[in-house]
Amino acid sequence: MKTYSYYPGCSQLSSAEEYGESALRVSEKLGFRLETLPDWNCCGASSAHMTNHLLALSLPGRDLAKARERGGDLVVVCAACYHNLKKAQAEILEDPSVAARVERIVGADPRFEGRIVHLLDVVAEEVGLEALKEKVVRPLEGLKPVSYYGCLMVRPRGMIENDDPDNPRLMDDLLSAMGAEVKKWSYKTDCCGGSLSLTRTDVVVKLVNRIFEAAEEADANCIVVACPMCLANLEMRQSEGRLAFRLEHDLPVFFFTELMALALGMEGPEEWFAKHLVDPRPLLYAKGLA
Amino acid sequence: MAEEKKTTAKGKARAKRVEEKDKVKAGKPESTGGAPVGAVMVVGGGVGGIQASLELANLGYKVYLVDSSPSIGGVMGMLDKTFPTNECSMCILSPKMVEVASNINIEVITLADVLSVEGEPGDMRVRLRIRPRYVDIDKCTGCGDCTAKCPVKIPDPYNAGLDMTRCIRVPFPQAVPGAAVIEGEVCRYINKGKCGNCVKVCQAGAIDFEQKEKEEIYSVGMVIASPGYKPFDASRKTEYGYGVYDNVVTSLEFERILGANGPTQGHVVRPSDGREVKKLAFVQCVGSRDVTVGNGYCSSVCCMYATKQALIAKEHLSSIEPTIFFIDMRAYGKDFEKYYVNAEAKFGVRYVRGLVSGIRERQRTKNLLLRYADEDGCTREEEFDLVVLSIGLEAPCGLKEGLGVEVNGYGFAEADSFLPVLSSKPGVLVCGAAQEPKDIPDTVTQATAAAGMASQALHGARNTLLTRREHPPERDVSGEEPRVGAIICRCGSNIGGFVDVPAVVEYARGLPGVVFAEERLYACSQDAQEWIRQVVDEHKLNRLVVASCTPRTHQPLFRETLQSAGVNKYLFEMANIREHCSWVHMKEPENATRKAQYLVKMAVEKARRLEPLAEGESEVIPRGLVIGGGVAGMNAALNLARSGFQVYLVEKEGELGGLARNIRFNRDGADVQEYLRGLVEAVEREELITVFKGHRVVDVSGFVGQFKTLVRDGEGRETLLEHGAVIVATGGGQYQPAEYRYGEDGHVLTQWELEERIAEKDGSLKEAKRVVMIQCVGSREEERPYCSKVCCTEAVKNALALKELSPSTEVFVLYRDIRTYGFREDLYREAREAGVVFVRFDDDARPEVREVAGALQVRVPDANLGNETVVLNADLVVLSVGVTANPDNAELAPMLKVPRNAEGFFLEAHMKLRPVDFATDGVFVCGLAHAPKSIEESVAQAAAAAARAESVLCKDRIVTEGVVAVVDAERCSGCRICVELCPFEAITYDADRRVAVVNPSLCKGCGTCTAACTAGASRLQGFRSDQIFEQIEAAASAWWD
Amino acid sequence: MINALSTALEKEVEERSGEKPRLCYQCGKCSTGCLFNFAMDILPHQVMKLVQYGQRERLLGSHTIWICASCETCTARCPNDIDVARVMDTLRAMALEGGVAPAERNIPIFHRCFLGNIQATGRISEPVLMGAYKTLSGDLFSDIGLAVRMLKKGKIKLIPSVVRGSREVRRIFREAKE
Amino acid sequence: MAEESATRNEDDIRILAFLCNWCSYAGADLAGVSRLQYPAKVLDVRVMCTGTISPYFVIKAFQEGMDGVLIAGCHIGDCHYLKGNYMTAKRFQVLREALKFLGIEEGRLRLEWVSAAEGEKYAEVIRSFTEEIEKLGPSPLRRKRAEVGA
Ligand SMILES: Cc1cc2nc3c(=O)[nH]c(=O)nc-3n(C[C@H](O)[C@H](O)[C@H](O)COP(=O)(O)OP(=O)(O)OC[C@H]3O[C@@H](n4cnc5c(N)ncnc54)[C@H](O)[C@@H]3O)c2cc1C
Ligand SMILES: Cc1cc2nc3c(=O)[nH]c(=O)nc-3n(C[C@H](O)[C@H](O)[C@H](O)COP(=O)(O)OP(=O)(O)OC[C@H]3O[C@@H](n4cnc5c(N)ncnc54)[C@H](O)[C@@H]3O)c2cc1C
Ligand code: SF4
Ligand code: SF4
Ligand code: SF4
Ligand code: SF4
Ligand code: SF4
Ligand code: SF4
Ligand code: SF4
Ligand code: SF4
Repeated sequence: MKTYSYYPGCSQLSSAEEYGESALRVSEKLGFRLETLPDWNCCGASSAHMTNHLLALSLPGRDLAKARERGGDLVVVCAACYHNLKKAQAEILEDPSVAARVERIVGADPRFEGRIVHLLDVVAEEVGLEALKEKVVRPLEGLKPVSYYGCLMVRPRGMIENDDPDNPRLMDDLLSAMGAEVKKWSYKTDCCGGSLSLTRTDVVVKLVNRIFEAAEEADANCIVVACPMCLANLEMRQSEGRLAFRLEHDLPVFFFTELMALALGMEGPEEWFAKHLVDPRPLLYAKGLA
Repeated sequence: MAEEKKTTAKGKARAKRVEEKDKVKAGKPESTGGAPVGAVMVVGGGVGGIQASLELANLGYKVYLVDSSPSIGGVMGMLDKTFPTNECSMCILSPKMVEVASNINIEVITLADVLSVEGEPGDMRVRLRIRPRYVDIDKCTGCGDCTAKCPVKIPDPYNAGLDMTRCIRVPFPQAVPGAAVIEGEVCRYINKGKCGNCVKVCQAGAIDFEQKEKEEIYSVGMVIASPGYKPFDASRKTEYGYGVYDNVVTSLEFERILGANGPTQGHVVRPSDGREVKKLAFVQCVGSRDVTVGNGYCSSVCCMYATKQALIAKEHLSSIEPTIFFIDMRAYGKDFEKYYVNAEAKFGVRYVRGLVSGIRERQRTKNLLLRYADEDGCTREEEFDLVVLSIGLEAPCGLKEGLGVEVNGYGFAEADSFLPVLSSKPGVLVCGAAQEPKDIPDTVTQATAAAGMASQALHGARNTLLTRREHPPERDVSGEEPRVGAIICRCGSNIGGFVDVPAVVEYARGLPGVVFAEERLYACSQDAQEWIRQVVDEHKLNRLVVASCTPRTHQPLFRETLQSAGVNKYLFEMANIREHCSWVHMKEPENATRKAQYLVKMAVEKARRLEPLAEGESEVIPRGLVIGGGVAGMNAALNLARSGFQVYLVEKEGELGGLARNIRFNRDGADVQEYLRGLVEAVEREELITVFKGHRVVDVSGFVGQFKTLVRDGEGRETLLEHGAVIVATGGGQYQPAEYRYGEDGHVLTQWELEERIAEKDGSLKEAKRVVMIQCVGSREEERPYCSKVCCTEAVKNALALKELSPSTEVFVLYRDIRTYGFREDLYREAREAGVVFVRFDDDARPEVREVAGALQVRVPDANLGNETVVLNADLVVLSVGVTANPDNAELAPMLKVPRNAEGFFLEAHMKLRPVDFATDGVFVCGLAHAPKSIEESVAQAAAAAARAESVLCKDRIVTEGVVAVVDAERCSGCRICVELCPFEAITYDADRRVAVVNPSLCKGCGTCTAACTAGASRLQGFRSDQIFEQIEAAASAWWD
Repeated sequence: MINALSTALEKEVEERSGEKPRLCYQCGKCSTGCLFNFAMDILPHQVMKLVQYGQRERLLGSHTIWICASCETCTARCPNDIDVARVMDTLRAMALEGGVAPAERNIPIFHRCFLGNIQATGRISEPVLMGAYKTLSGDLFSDIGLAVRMLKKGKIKLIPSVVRGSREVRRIFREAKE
Repeated sequence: MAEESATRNEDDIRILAFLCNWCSYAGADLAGVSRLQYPAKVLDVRVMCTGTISPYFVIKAFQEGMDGVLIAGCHIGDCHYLKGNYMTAKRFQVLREALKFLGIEEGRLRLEWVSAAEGEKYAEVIRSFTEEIEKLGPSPLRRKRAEVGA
């Protein structure tokens, strides 16, 4: 079984436990293994680079050094981690003086030369959409999702390798392959304001609300994400938006891995769904999917 | 088996033909020893290549015009209208294409790529790969029957892929060659051996699946590269959702949407649902001025074409509300600024400064959401029905690989910094957008210049490879009853959209003498000319009336067609139902239709009374006169001399050089003074040039081929010069500022004054801690409502030079728009990189220069900071003063019988297609006399003017118009009034016969004598009184009908 | 009115960020694309301009630098390839270092808590982060309902996960301070 | 005929314009190219130069029932043929006098200088001339013609 180094990210251990779990289990089901990087640390999220650039290189630097030791590619599931690790990697590999500085700070060689890939890409590469289609036992009929990548996964320029940075299609294709009726919309890569969620809730509520309005206009009945921060922020802030902006109803938000597990007929989804702040089960019951 | 045999037999026949052809092509006659080959290959058949080819053929060379696509025409052939005159693009290009097609000295080679170019100027060998067309051009009539039956649909490249055509098709109605082409990759027969429908339906037997790719070598004297440009691929700017959102289109697609011959017949509707567009947005600089896609340069044309498209869209549908999102409005060319200002003030085009960051789509309506900052800096989100991306121009393929010329970092041809048609490779000239993004007039100018430069190298072989065209013998129509054919042109929707064309046709059919009347979509297209010849023949027509556009542009084409049908070309009359009717009565279609009918009636009545006329010939004095010894004038003179002609160069000052004497270095850093010295020296050394310094022109008489010009020096001594052509290069001046304390404070300078100090490495500059430059001084104002074009680049150039001299000097440039078009944008970026600070101010909130405590202080409201005042204490204030017209032009214009525009610059014959000609034959213009422009543009234009003059001087004789006066000896009373009146001294009195006699080569056909002749003996051919009386009667009676 | 211009700030920003705000030609793409612009007092393109004008106090004391959420939309869209977000990062760092009173009170506190959390345990633990933030910001009551819901759903893990090498992480923090 | 609509009536005025090829005809072209709108009551005759325009042309036009005649040429000094327009200007005065004998009001004949660059001016001339003739109404000669039933 092909094995990848895996960087879970902080949320997967707590608020987004269901994401971490489904990611691991779905991978296994699809025939590859994610092996958690030993003793990884937080990538620093936005706070690091927002205030101290060197820190923003060194925190991921330590993780990169570990990945280097392990060799192979590194799989990430959180868009923020993905962004930070990839940016740090690029800067380290590009500028030898930066690499040297980080090496000094971290005390290990951070020049990780393998690929840093998001689980989405791994699924597409390892399994392929056609093969996935065949593995589906419970087509996601009745689900009308819009896919949401958030801002960090596609930035900076050139971050996304084989997809359109402003209209990425991979998640759409994946969901379509599993039988969902994916809706077109233009908000896939809009920022949801996650990093200000606690501090300027007023600002964030407006942004989140925009996203939900757009999803409704697109006739979607759920949003699918590939990032724990996005999910947390979208779930946390949409109810407030609903009050403030008189939206009709809450839209459930899924991790793409949860829906994969569902479509592949695996155990576990029910339990994960129960953890969502916006309970997706009524929708799934209505569509006969749970 | 049988088939195979046929194949080989056919194959052999072709091989033989190729060989024979090769012999002709490898046609450097051995006997002439080292003499150059009198043929030129032009690579790229856009408007640039077409122009160069026509000029070259006219100058006496055989031309091979090569295009990689199946038809010539380039991008201009896809455009609907052209700025800044909004003329129909196809209408002005098509006649040229027709001319190419009918010129036997131009061989069009399509579907061909250049593999290599070798040799020396005068003796070049070009290897071409010619792809199969699968249709025999000589047999195909362009009927289109095959297209109707072809099962394979492909997106129509001519319509920018907006709709579908078939695998076999004629590229577009006006295509040259007007033959079908098969897309080999998708044809069913070629790929699967099935179908062959086209073979079955083609009555002409034109389909030829045997054609194979082949390589051929051509021997020519020079090569002109004009492969144009590639439109930027908009899907690379992913934030705009091109290819994702249905209602985001490129400007080229929108051009087709506007086109009457386009996929929507000119209706401005949305691709998603065919709904009429109301809110229309343009996003500028898509793929230009953008280092992230590798295109740091400005594409030069998109600001203007967006303005044009907005105007045309509004013209099609007045309810449309166009908005243009832009950074700097680059309206720098002749009359562009007025075009832009009018678009905003008079036609309600909304301009919003600032680009939109991205585009979002509303799912239900497919409307598009654009966020922008309004005037108060507040962000707004607005919905639009359609968004047009103003895509930039990218370098074409084949410059480096095939043609072997050096290219710059962007892939455009590297060029000489004083004469940009010279490429890095001797023997290969370059013109048009392939050298730098540019508009049609500049392309045409460069193409003409390139033709002139080619001729300079090859003039020893002029006429050696030329074939002369024989027209069929003229049918004798005297004694025949008039049989008039009337052709009513729709001009796409230009006429057809406002005039009920079928009703006009019907009306024409009822007119006396009319035996044939039909309408055409484009009467001037190549296939229409063929058709006209047919109907003339079929219906034994002996008079032709075309009701279409203005005879000023199209009469020559139709006359030529008539002549080639064996009918005297003066048996032709035009009714102008476009400029004088459909376009000026757009809101009253019924009246327009009626007026069109009356105009047709007038034309028919006149045509019935037309008679065949004979043309005269006159000799050409093979000498040129150039007025003005600036950079433009000297170059023009030198070019003419180097092509072997004697030149008089008249300069009013005691010294040659003109304004360029004030310019020290150009934007490339090249030393202008050194260049100028070299130029003056070359002029003075050149034996064929006679310089008249300190002379002015006091009188000009004569006509093309035979001018007489009187020049006078300061002491009143006069010299009479006789010459065949005139080039006006009288230049311009510098605006004398009275604003911003200029003249009051010694620290306020003009750019020239600063440049001088920079060049002299003036020590005081290093002490200047802060220099503030102010743009648009004296330009873009009420009295001078034009952009001076050179001052933005000049300021940036000098700012950079200052920074180089003393990096610690702070330089601020206060501007309205930075107009560093083309590669000048690189200079602008370099200046920013070097730390020059650019501060934008609004038109109505100008900077102020004050004196505060003995020091200069500039206060400028920064438009990007909501007009917050920025206070700059300055050690030097530098004014970027504009270009003014030469006041002498007023006195020269009437002498030369040429017009000026409102600002006092000379007005060319046609902005797009005849940028260096005047309507008066034999008189040409270049340099600042025409409009503000940089040195290299002046030099290119000078080369173009010289080429045009050469085309007059290289002929032994000039055919004169048939429209001349004749005096009916029977009637002439011998009063001699006409003799006195004729302004051209064309009438003499024959004392023996006691009658007045007209010399047809002197007569210009003004008709002054005819109006004055008391006996009615003098008549102007083609405008005889009886003919005009018929027109008057027709006009009046039409109304009475 | 902008009076005392200086080019010093531009230089400092460039040295620290590697970005050149002076390349900006004020196309406005950064500002029109910024989803947070409604909450900003100085728009991103104006930030570029004011950096050129050397308006240090105005910038370091602005709301903008804190409101900016580092989404990098501006950066992705800038035709001059200026990493606008990075300039924002730099200005924030300069404000922190320069001890300029931040116009946004809570945002810097949040960042401090966040990084403090990592410094302590190597990873983020939401209850620790939230607790610290709420205490320091004094914003005790908002989101209480949310927290309760999250606890109920088992979304908040009360026992934080700790990196074994947390000492290494602390070292990184020390060293990265320069 | 279908297009025989209500807009057409006996009081409609008609104007004949003589335009010189080099300036005014080109100016009219420019008006077209610029899409300037003016009333459709003018039919034009292209002549090479206003100098060609014999007084008979003008008289003939009025005799045939035109209500107004416009002569437009290059500005004085700009004539393609040097002084054709100058001749016209001189001739024009005489012509106007002559027309009075025929009972034609002065205002019905107009002379204008319109250059190739003056599309705007051309349109304006047509607008104002049309207005003026509309005020004057059908020409007396036309009325006379109608009376005799020509
Ligand atoms: C949307 C749009 C609107 C515009 N509107 C205007 C306007 O209103 N007014 C104006 O003045 N300008 C306008 N322009 C600019 C105008 O198109 C150019 O100035 C003009 O077409 C340049 O002519 P060209 O002959 O240099 O190149 P092109 O028109 O590009 O012609 C090049 C020709 O060369 C051929 N070719 C290319 N590569 C090769 C090769 N390697 N070998 C052989 N042949 C080759 C091509 O097939 C083509 O036929 C517009 C441009 C665009 C995109
Ligand atoms: C303020 C200003 C700044 C400029 N800056 C730049 C720049 O930075 N870079 C750049 O590339 N270009 C610049 N230019 C443009 C540049 O000067 C011209 O393109 C170039 O000099 C070519 O001019 P010309 O030969 O057409 O006219 P001129 O240089 O004006 O030459 C005309 C000549 O004709 C003579 N002449 C005039 N009338 C008569 C007459 N009636 N009879 C006989 N002789 C006559 C004059 O004496 C003069 O010698 C600038 C122009 C101006 C006005
Ligand atoms: S190939 Fe034949 S059928 Fe097709 S257009 Fe030519 S002549 Fe007509
Ligand atoms: S043979 Fe090819 S070109 Fe001809 S009709 Fe069939 S598909 Fe079309
Ligand atoms: S500024 Fe230059 S590149 Fe941008 S739209 Fe205008 S002409 Fe095109
Ligand atoms: S009116 Fe007819 S002839 Fe004239 S340009 Fe248009 S299509 Fe050609
Ligand atoms: S400074 Fe000169 S070139 Fe620039 S916009 Fe003004 S007039 Fe035009
Ligand atoms: S038409 Fe008469 S007046 Fe005019 S140039 Fe000819 S002969 Fe002379
Ligand atoms: S990074 Fe900051 S300034 Fe840039 S778009 Fe995002 S929030 Fe706005
Ligand atoms: S996008 Fe870049 S160039 Fe445009 S205003 Fe912003 S920083 Fe300046």
